Amino acid sequence: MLENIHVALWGVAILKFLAALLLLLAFAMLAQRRLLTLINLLAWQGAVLAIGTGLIAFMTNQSELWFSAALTLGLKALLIPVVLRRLLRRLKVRGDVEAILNIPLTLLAGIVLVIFAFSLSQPLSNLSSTVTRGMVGIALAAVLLAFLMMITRRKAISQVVGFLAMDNGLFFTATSATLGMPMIVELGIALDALIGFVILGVFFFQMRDTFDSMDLQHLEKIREE
Amino acid sequence: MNPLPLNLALLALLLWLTLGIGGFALAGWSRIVSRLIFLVTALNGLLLTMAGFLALQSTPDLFKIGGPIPVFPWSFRLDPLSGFFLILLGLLAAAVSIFSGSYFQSLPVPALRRLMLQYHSFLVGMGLVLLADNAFTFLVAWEVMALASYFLVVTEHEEPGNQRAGFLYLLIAHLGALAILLGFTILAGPMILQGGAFSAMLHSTLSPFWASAAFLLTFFGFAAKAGLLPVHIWLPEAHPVAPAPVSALMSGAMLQMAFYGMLRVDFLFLHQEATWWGLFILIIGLASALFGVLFAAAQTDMKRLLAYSSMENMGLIMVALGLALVFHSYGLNALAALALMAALYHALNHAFFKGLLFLGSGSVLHATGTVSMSRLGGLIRSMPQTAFFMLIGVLAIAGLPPLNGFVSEWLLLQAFLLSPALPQGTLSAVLPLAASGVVLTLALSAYAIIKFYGIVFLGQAREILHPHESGIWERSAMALLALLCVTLGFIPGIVINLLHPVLHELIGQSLAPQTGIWLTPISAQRASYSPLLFILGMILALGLSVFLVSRFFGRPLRRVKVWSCGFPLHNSNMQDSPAGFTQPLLRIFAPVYQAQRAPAADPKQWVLQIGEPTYRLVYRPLGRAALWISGQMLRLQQGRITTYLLYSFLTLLILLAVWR
Amino acid sequence: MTEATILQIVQIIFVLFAAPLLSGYIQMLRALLQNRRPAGLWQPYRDLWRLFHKESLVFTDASWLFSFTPYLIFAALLLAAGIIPILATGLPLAPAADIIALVGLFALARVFQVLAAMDTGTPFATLGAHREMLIAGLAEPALLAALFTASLLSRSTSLSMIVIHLEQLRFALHPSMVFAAAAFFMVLLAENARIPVDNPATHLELTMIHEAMLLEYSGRHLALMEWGSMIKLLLYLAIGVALFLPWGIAPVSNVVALLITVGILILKFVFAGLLLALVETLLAKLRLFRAPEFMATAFLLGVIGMLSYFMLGA
Amino acid sequence: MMIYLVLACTLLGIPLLAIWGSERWGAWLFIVINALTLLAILALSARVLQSGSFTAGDDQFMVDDLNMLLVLVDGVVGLGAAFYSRSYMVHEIIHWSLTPGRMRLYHAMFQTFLSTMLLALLTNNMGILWVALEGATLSTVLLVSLFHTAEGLEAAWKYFILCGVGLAMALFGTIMLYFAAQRTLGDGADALLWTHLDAIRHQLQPQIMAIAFIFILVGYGTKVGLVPLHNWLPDAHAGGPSSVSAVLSGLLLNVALYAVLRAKVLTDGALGTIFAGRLLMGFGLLSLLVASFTMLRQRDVKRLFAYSSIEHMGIATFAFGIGSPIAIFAGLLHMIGHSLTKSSVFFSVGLSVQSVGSREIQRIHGIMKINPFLGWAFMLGVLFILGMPPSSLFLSEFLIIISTLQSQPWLIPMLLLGMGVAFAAIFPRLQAMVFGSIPQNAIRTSTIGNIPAFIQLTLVVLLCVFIPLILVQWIQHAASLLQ
Repeated sequence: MLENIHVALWGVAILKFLAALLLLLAFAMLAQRRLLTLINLLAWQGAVLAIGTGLIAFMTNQSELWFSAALTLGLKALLIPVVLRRLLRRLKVRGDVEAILNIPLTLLAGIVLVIFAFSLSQPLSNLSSTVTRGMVGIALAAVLLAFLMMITRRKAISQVVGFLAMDNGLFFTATSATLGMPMIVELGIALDALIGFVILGVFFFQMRDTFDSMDLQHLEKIREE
Repeated sequence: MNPLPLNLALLALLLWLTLGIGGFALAGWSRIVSRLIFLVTALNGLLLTMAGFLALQSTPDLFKIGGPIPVFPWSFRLDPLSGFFLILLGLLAAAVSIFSGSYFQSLPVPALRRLMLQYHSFLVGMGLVLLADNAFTFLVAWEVMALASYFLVVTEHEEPGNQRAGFLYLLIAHLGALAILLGFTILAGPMILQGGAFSAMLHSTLSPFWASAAFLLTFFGFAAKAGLLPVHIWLPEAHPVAPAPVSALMSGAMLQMAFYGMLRVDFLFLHQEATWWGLFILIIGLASALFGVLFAAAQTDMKRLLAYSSMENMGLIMVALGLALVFHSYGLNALAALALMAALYHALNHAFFKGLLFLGSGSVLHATGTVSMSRLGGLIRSMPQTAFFMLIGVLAIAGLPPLNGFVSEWLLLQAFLLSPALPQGTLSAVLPLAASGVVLTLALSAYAIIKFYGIVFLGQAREILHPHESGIWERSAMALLALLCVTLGFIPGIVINLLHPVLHELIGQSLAPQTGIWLTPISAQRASYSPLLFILGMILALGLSVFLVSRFFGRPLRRVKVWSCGFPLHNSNMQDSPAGFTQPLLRIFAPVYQAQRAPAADPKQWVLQIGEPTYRLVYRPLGRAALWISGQMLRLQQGRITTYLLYSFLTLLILLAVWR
Repeated sequence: MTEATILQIVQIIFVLFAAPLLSGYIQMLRALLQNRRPAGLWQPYRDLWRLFHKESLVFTDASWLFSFTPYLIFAALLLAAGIIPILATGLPLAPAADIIALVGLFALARVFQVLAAMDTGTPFATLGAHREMLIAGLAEPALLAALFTASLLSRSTSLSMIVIHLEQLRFALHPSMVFAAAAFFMVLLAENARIPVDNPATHLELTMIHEAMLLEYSGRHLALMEWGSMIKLLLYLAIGVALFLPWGIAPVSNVVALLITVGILILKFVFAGLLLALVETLLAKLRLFRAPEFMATAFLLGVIGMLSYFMLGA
Repeated sequence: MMIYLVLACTLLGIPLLAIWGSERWGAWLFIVINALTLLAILALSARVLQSGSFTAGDDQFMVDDLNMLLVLVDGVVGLGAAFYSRSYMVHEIIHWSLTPGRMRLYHAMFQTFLSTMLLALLTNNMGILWVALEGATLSTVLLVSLFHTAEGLEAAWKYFILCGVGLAMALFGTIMLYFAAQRTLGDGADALLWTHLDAIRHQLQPQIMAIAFIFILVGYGTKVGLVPLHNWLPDAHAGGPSSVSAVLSGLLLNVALYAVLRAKVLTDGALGTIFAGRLLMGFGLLSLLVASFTMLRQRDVKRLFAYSSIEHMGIATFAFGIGSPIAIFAGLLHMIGHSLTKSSVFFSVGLSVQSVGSREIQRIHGIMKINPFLGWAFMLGVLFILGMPPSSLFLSEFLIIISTLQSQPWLIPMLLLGMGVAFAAIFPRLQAMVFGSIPQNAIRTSTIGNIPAFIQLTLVVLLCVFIPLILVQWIQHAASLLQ
């Protein structure tokens, strides 16, 4: 599927580097306490994602991937982070994120997850002859790390950030691991992400009206006893 | 192949259904309509009986119509066995419907509407159970029967007690149905996918293990309906709260549906029995009989008492069935036939006298507005005819000659006395003990039923309730049932000859044909009983003594105030209260009853509370266990979204890890 | 056949008129044993005669059951008298009912007596009623256990057949029958309201069972009742005799044999009466709630009888 | 062509309702739209019945017996819900003082949900399927929080986050699927078309397919409400309006399960083992047991029936896990019967709650007296849910039990335990609610609102007493697609 290897050689190198970067950012988010920084990191992830997509577009010269790269850049790297910062200010959310699990333990769990992801994706990457060997593992690791972050955070916004980070991981898988999903699908995914984000915004304001706080424990009332 | 009986039966059922719908539609118009409909229903019952009689003679015929899935047909068949129970159902339904006509006329229209529909669908359900020829049809009919009777039980649904009764009833019925379904599935094997035609289950050759599994499952399922220990609890709850005619049908006919199922499965489907099955049924039956009769004697509510006595009678039938199975498993078919005849005969008897008694208590309820025995008394003076018919029922159920109850009792004891023929030594030695257990049951049942009659109809009225004699329709219904009891008592030979085809179908052999007025199941030397001669001698002696005494010493009677050892003051509270009548039993069998005294509303009084031991021993612990588990389950849903996320996270990781 | 029928009637009449004599005899024996002056053999006849001539009172709102019962009881016992082989086996009425039906017949009489008692609605009558039902309820299994032993032994439940069969193997001692006899005797005491279960002579309210039910009766009704209970006693003795001392009961045959039979029979009754009187003198009345234990013992004996039949084959 | 017609009907409804949804005749518009949709669906199914399955829009859309069946159910329940929502919302608008804007939102989102359901069923592209399901989630989130109550908000939030994460997993699975298919089907859109995947399912990479299936199962399983992924379900059902709960139970769960089944077919083809079946059986049984035991202590009527939905989805999943033809047939029948019955139950529940003014089971009693129609609709609906004949659930449970007894008899006790406990949990509560005396200040709700329930229940009865042969073959063929 990849005929011009000479392009691939350095291309793949950069791609792998980007993947590593993505993973690193995921870890950083896991370790991060302050919400604003968290959002910045999210933005960086978006940027990395966009670059990766663009790179693949360049390598495999699939023209529509350019489009999706631009979309990613606009949506994930710029729009969403900006709006999130705005929200933070508008809703006057305290800067700190209190984690359920303390940071070192979380990081430890994260490392275990990464190892697990790699071991899981080992046979797959052996199977696939494409440049993308190993990408699946990193993508999976990123997704799982985001998941872990959602589990360990107490603030609604930080959960949303985790959710978006997971989305990034998925997107990375979609683009770099499989060298681009069908266009409609990507469009659909992007669309959903957008709507979802809008709805989130609506939510936040509703939440503030009802509880005037963004803390999750207001959302832990419904239970069986 | 004679298509007539089956078509007749199906026609009758169809007619019942239409009557139900018609009743639903027309109930509003006027009492007459519903009355008329009930009369037609009764006649229709006779039609069904006729179909049953024809079925006893003719070879069975098959009838299929396309079911929900083409491979799942609704299929019906009418063989002598079904025929016998159709006769039972038809006759009882006829009498009960005559009764219902006037019993329900005071019902408000909407209630009557619903009742017409439910009553008739109940009858139809029972009929279909008897006609069903594959597992699917059978189970649907079975559930319809359960549902309809459930709705009838909760007719007066204001009282929470009734709801509890209804719930217990439907729950146990449902579990029973599931068990039956499993049993049929095992029996039919792959054929179940074609709806499990009964013909496919005939003489099914299963491995001993699976055969026993099928036996136990089906037995549990049917026992749940028959009200045997320990799944009987619904029975004393449901019978009292249902309207009297319904209780009559449930007790008289519906319980027998379970017996029918057992007969079909144990004799026709499970061809090669293990001996312990018979013993198992026998022991359960005996236990239920003793338990039932003891608690019947302790009740103070007429219908509860009758309900427990139904349990006792089912127990006796089970004893006979078990004995028959034991004999059958040793190939002693002649003896099996005798025991089975006893069972069938008792089923028939029970349908009639228990129906009679329930109808009677319905009349009492109408006349006095209560069925609590501690408020009744001396009704024989205000409703003499009802009292007379009830007396016949009472004598019959007490198993006294020359009425029908005695015949089945006699046959059963004869069967027991034949147990030495068994090759297995200890078994043949132990069985007579069971016989004396049966005798004890019968004696105690006499105790219970005498209490029933004596307290309610004899003595002084315990409260002023201004009772009145029941209506002509009600009385004629009771008369019909009483007549049936007497007939079954007087001409057992003829009845037994009629039932031969059933025995032939079940065990390929029957009793020797009975000749004339004599009832000699085995041989004249062995044992003989002639109710006709008996009653003749009785009447002769009676007439003679009356004649002579009045001829020679016939001074007119003088009416005086009751003497009672010359006590100056004497009021109705000085006679036995229903609880007092049972007091000796309560004392002797105290461990069984676990009776507790509780202060009554009136500080001068105590009430005696007698609980169901099975609740304490079986059901409460079960319920507690279930609630505990559910308490643990609820912890899953403890509200924190992060925890929920953790669940799915862990699920994912575990699945991935396991797959690797 | 006609001969048999005549014999049948003779037997019934014999029972009818010998019954008071028997109870008179037993009362006399008891009196002598308790060194009182006996009222004489014929006293029961006089009592009955007097009662028959008294007018009988019926309480105001008595139902038909009340005045019907005495006749029914009497009739039932007459029928029983016709069925049990006393003078001879194979009488025409005999096959009409076997031992089970016979027990049923007695039960019928008892049930009506109880119902009549409850009809009065007086405390004592109802008290007697449920006590009676209790005793009977516990006695019946014991009785049938005893009878079953006999019928297992002779492979029949028809009394005549049992008697014939047992007579053939006369003097062959059956351990099972010994137990059965003991059980039967205890039941006999209970069913006929004798000490230790009940005391026919007493009118002490707290202890009486059978008598309590008769309290409201008077005149001819009472006479019938009393006579009935005498007949019942005789019948029970007759059954016992037939089962456990069977020899000497002739099959229907000529008059000579009959006379011999009667002779032997009277001897047996004399002996049985003596036994009864002795027991009643030596034992004391039990408390009501001891009665169940008494019955249980009887039942146990009967059961042991059956078991020993199975174990020893005899 | 027909497919476009169906999609057009339902999709065009969205803007219309978004504009006029708050008018007095908005509710009628809603009904009309769905009636038209149902007509289109009927036409489509007629077409399918005569000419078998076909695809359209260069294979982007596909109809075969399986999804046609579910589309049909969707149409019926959708119309029922639309009709019901008219008489139901009348009261709610007053009770919650809903603004016109909110009503527009309600109708628009409801319609969106219904159309995403149809899209999810009709599309041939596993990616679009995912997109549609995500869309369904998003639209219902706003419906759940329609009343702006704290409870509704929390429920919606949980629903959003849990299902969002779940769907993310599903997306990962879908990508894996693409990844597996890519190497045989090459790049581009074709690699996610189910028909193509199905054609080459034996050549898919087993290892990748296994991982893909796990992710898809966990993902869509969250929406099916399989324990332990189910926690959002009772909250969401309780939080929103009953009309929404009805379609959540009746449609969403079915469609999610449908997605899982499509994936299962591919996985089975690739692995050739009972790997997927095992998983389904395990999840099904677990859901059945946990749900039925949880119901034993339930106090809230809507949560009660939400759990019962979990239980029934568990039963159906279990049946598909068994995988014998009869079991799959039963599973499909169970899905259909459940969505018809359970939605009608939620209709009745909603009206009952309105007339009594509380969701607490203790507070609800005497429905039979307040409004006999409602009472009987409720009674029958719940009895049918409990698998009493003549409901098709009886038939399907009958078949499931017998097929279980033939393939894995040792699971029977668990299955029966679950069913028995569920009965013991629901039935007494039903009695207490339907029977008894009328509570204070109870209001008599509209009788017309019960019509859909009765119609659907009639269909359910027909599905047990007499399924037309053509339908049987239809279901059988649909089942054969899942072999």
